[in-house]
Amino acid sequence: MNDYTASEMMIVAAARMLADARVVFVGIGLPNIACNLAQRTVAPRLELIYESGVYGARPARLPLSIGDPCLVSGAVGVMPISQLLQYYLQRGLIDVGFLGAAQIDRYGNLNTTVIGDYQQPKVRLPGSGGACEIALMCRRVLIITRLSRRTFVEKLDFVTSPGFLEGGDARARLGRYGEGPAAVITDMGIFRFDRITREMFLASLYPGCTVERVQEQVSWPLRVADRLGTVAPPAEEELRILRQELDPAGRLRM
Amino acid sequence: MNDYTASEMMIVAAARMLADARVVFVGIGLPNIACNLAQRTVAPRLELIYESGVYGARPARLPLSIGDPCLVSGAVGVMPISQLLQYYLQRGLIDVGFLGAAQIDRYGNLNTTVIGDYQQPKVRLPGSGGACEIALMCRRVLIITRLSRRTFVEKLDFVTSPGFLEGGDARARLGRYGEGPAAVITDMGIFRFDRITREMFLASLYPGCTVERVQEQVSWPLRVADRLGTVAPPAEEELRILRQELDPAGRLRM
Amino acid sequence: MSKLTTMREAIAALVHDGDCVAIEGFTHLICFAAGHEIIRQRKRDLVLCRLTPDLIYDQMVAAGCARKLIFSYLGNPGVGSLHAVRRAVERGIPAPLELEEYTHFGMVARYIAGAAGLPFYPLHTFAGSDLPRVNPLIRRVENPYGSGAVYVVPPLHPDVAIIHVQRADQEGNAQIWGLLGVQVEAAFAAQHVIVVAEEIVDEAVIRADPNRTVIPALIVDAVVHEPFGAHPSYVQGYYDRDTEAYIAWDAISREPETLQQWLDEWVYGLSGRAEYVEKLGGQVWQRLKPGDAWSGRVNYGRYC
Amino acid sequence: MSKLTTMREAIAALVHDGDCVAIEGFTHLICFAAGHEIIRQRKRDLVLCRLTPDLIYDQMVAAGCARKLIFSYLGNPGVGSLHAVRRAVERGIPAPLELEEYTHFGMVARYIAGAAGLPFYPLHTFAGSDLPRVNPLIRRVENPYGSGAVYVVPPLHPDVAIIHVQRADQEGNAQIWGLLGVQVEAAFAAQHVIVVAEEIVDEAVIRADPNRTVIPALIVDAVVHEPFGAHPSYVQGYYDRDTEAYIAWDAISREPETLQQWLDEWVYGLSGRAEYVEKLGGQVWQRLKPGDAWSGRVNYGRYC
Repeated sequence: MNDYTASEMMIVAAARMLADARVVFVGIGLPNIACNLAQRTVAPRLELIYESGVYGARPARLPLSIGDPCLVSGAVGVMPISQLLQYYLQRGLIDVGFLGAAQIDRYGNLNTTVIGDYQQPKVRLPGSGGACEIALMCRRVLIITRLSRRTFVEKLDFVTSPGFLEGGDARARLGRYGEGPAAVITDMGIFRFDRITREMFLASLYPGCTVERVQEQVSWPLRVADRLGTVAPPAEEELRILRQELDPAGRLRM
Repeated sequence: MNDYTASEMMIVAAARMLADARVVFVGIGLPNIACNLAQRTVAPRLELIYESGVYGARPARLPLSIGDPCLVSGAVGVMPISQLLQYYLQRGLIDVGFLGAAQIDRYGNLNTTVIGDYQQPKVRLPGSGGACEIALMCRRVLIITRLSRRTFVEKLDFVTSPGFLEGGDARARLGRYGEGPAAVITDMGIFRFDRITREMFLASLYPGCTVERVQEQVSWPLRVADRLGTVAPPAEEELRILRQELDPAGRLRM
Repeated sequence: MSKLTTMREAIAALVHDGDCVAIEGFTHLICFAAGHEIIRQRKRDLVLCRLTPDLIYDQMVAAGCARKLIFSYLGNPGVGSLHAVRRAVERGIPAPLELEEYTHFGMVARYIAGAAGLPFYPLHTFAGSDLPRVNPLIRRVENPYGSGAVYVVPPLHPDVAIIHVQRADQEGNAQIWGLLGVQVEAAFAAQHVIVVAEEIVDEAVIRADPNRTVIPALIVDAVVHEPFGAHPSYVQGYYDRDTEAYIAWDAISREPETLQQWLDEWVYGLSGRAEYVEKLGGQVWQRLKPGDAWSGRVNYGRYC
Repeated sequence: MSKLTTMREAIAALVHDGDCVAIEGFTHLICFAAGHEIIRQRKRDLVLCRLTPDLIYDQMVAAGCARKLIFSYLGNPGVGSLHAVRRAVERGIPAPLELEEYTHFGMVARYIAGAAGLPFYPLHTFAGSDLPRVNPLIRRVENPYGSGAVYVVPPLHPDVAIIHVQRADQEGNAQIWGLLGVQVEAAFAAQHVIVVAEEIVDEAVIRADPNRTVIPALIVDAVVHEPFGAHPSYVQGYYDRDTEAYIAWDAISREPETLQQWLDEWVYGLSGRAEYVEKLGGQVWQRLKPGDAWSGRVNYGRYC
């Protein structure tokens, strides 16, 4: 059962989390392939929505960009971005949003804007795009990112997309937004968030991974679930769909 | 030259006022036929826009309603009403709007809402529809209505669509709206508005009409231009288009 | 998953006494079939919203279904008054009718705010008119970028919006051409949506032209296949507006008695739209049938 | 009245040093041909606005055309960084570049406010993020219907918007299918509009399907017929996105020298898009040609 990569495990773990979702706001890359896998396994009625203005896409190939023409042909609907952001996302119709990040803190806040000072950046990152509104307005958010001390930091250089802010009821006090991050799916295991403190804790590990190896990649003292779960490895059918149907070139699985 | 009706003269007078207009917001009835006449005479490039969501209509028949299907087939564009009201009208792209009224005062304010008290109406009229925003947002407004003391009143029972309010710079103080009423086209002559006081004055008479007969139909002491003009009667070509092309059944000309 | 059902079942399941109901459509695509079914099921105390209440709300008011209108134009377009509504407003017959009044733009803005999940929507109309004086929901907010205030209206969230369309699949993905009115905004603003379609088509027809889709199945609760369901309103490309019926309504509705006779004959006396279509007769449908004017096709391209 | 002109004339007449320019299009319909002509005409001190600056603004920044970006996502979609923009922002090479930053929704809202003639537009994003701290144009207004405030952004009014479309008539009535992005909002928000079309069609083609019209001649100043003008972006149904070119740009743009060589070869060294198309060669166009996927037709009906 060792014939899968860490990326494949991440994708499979992400796909399984969509079992009860009806509409998912899809990002490009890992989220896109995870959503397509979910459609073919746990969530056959899952509808894919892309911030480019596409609802109910059925891409015939793996798109490189969020606005690829393959997302349009055969979709249920195509609309101005203004309509998608207002009538679907801000109206609260989207169940799940996927986000990645260059930096994440223990409360699931995300930075995709700058490393260093905003006015004198060391590294200028892309910025929000739609991430800030996805983080706020989807009913729940799944964060997908590889573990690394550079990513899992004590303090963000910039809050692009709010998670639970400083924890506790800080997010709830923002107003009527979505529930915030539900999980962080990494290449070693899955984090969830404490219902009271809103701090993330390691909830389950992938086969062969250990708490110690996870802690090495996280800048703060890690909290671990009392009963740490183990994620089932990818099933043969999951791998078959991934490798043969979704990413035959292996662009995202490696 | 007496072979035309007062309505025909009104329509012809209204059409001639569109000579320099590019886009006109068309109401149903007399304005509609006037705009169509203008397109065929003084303003061949005139574009007709209807609040139902149609831009650049070329109706093949005289529509009874502002949302008739003949306005759609062959139009340049059809859009949600929200787009038309925001991106065309509120953005300031419409040169001329036509309005009628149940009551009008000397400053060109219009009432189409109630006769009597608003809460206990004697006659409940249709209300604004799009009239209030047309009155405010078109660059200039042409009012078309028959003379009558019941219509030309000292004081409106309700201000549905603002003209020059209480006169002077009252309208200008509202903010960046259109210039307000440019003329009132009646069945006996045409009123314009004083540049300073903003009170309407009789600017020109149709052939055969007199100041005295106009005054009989107006509730306030009429002001008359120093040099009262005379409107040329309908030309043969104008009448031909009206009678043969636009309103062969004579629904609006009588 | 198919949401196909009958008009009777859709109205029974989704329209409740006291609900706020929007049967939208600007001249085009007004679902008279749904209004008549609401009358037949004797729904009461409805708050009816529409830009232009039109004949359908005149009939529903006369039948005693409504306690309030939220609207912007109260007339029989091109003809004259809505006599039943006027009787209710001016003389309380059959019962008083509360009015909440805007301009068209004000109503559109209320639907946009509802569809967009906004607490208010800004617009430049109302200035200088008496409407804000009689409608306390029309308010102002300061412009944080300069001097002066802007008018705003609050969101409108109908309990149910009824949207007539040319075609939909059985899940409720729906396409419209011709006048679009405020249907998209009303549907997204509402808590529940009933789609009524002239034709039920395969999902592949929808997916072949995604830019024409105006309402996604996501927000649709029920789909009703009801050909000719918009008469005497019209469906672009399917049947013309029956202006004779609009003109005739003026005489029918001037007296409560003739109006009630009409309701008995054309609403209570019929089981549903199919009987109405048959009763109206082939000559009328022949008169209302337009000629053809086909759009071209466009190429979306296959990308694989 | 025909507004047909060449790209060279349109840019010379309508884009001036210091202007605020929007070459819009979300992935789809990005008019690289216009951007290249702006580079060739050595326009300076432009304020460039776009949700996603993409390769075209990376090239314009490298060529020294821009003093400022107004944007929401600064990347090579699916590939990585915009290296020229990063050099300007991080190290002032070739010159410092001012940034005015929003989220996608924030940019969309700025265009809507501009198109609608509103002094601000309300939206629920930004809460809890650091963006309002670094962008003083993101403000709040109180909700007059309840407690709490709502974020707002001010209108954006580009001096000129450049909109690439599948087809337009010679007056500028334009139709798009596939992704619509923010093109309608950007065009109505702008003071001037250049429509660039893959095909110039007779007005009758537009009028045969009025629901597809997104931009009316009314707001269009110039119409340019420029086939393949969006490459390496794409035009739905006409040619595919050239992902190889997007990936290749990453290496080309990492060093100022290789980037300048590319500009010399592909922009300064060519007279316009026709030469670019020829130089790119038939094999590339063959690779990018999609299969057919035709929409159906709909019947608008003849009413006379």
